[in-house]
Amino acid sequence: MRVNLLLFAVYRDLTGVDELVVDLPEGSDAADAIDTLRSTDRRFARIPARPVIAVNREYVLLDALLRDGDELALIPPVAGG
Amino acid sequence: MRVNLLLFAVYRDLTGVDELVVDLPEGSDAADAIDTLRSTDRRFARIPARPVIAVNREYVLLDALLRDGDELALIPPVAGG
Amino acid sequence: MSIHCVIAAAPIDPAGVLARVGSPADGAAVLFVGTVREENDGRRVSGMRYDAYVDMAVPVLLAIAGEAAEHAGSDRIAVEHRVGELGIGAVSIAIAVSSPHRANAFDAARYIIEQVKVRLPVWKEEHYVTGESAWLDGAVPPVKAHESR
Amino acid sequence: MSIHCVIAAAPIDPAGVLARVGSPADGAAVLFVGTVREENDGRRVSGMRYDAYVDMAVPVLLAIAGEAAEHAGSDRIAVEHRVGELGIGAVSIAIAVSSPHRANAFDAARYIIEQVKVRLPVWKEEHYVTGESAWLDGAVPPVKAHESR
Repeated sequence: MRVNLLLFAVYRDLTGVDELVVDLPEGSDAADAIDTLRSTDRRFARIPARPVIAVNREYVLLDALLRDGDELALIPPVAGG
Repeated sequence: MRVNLLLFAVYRDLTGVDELVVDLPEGSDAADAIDTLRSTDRRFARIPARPVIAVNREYVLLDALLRDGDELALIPPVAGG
Repeated sequence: MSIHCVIAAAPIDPAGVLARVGSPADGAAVLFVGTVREENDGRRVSGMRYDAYVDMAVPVLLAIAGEAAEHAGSDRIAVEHRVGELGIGAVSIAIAVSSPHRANAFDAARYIIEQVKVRLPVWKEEHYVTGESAWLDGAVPPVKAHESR
Repeated sequence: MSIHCVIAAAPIDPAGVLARVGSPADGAAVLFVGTVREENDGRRVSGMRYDAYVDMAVPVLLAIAGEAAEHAGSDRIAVEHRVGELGIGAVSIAIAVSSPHRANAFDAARYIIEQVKVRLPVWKEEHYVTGESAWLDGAVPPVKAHESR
């Protein structure tokens, strides 16, 4: 399955990437997606191993199961207001 | 000495008077002025014996000594805002 | 910038009150707006008359704003309080405070309205749709002994 | 009336946000305005870039406003949060709440800004007069286990 991965702010600056598609085996959870991402490239290893994430625009824990077409966003510490 | 007495809101409605001059002996305090006022007329007896007062636009206690020309205001419970 | 306090016979413009505060040093501004409600204590209200001891209300408002400024560490404070006849929805008071930090701006605005309720020599006569009117029960202003002369 | 939440690329007009709330049932409105400060942590700031995950920020803002409405017993709530490049003094957020009673309006406005600080997927890159820039340290949004799928 394919998951759409979004990177913001400091994660985008660290990697130089704001969006990419990751191929994952069926049954993967968000933690698997991040492990896969971090192992693909030295740049992506700069992302924390356990970042806050959102799947389809909702904050979820890293054990959230992913489905084909999901949007997985890596959320650096936020600073609204 | 003469003191200028001001009445507001419900005190004005109770007495039909918003301002009057009271003649007092030297050395009178605010309590004396109110006693004098309340004894002059049945209408003024409707004012509480110990109202909140201000002398020259500052809240003071009833034992505040008065001087000729002072402005003594009787302040009903307030409702600003 | 400095503290601005007015007892206003004409309608208050809340945006104008807000515009009186703010500074490049400030990260937060809080504006409080009080308006006349159509209902009070279960009775339908048609309007309100605000009576004031204006000559005293101005210095009391300045004193309250000065205390708020000391708490908040900011003198960017503007307060306008209306007097006269007000219809439903009319603005009776607008309080604006700006400050480097939001907690101070919130606390100062809140302090001012709470103190105004109990210290400002202002009285409300509520008009009801029945045609009756009544002075609202008020608060007894605290008088400190050391303020005696 | 209903809850209004916007992530705005264009400048925010605080008076316009305030004008979205209010009702004849309400006696109080609170407007909070956040602005870019000229100084932060002792460094001179020249401006700020607000980055956002806009598609998620809108529903998060609606959720926060909905929680505030429940606390306050009023759905007269408007929130606009700016994104993009902001100069000193520019408005980054405006929050307006009106309610029958002032305590509710204050509490709801305060609730919204505090939650926005820790939950809204927005990031600030501060620009300094030295020409440098840095992402501001942020807060880790709380994630509830039951929100997991």
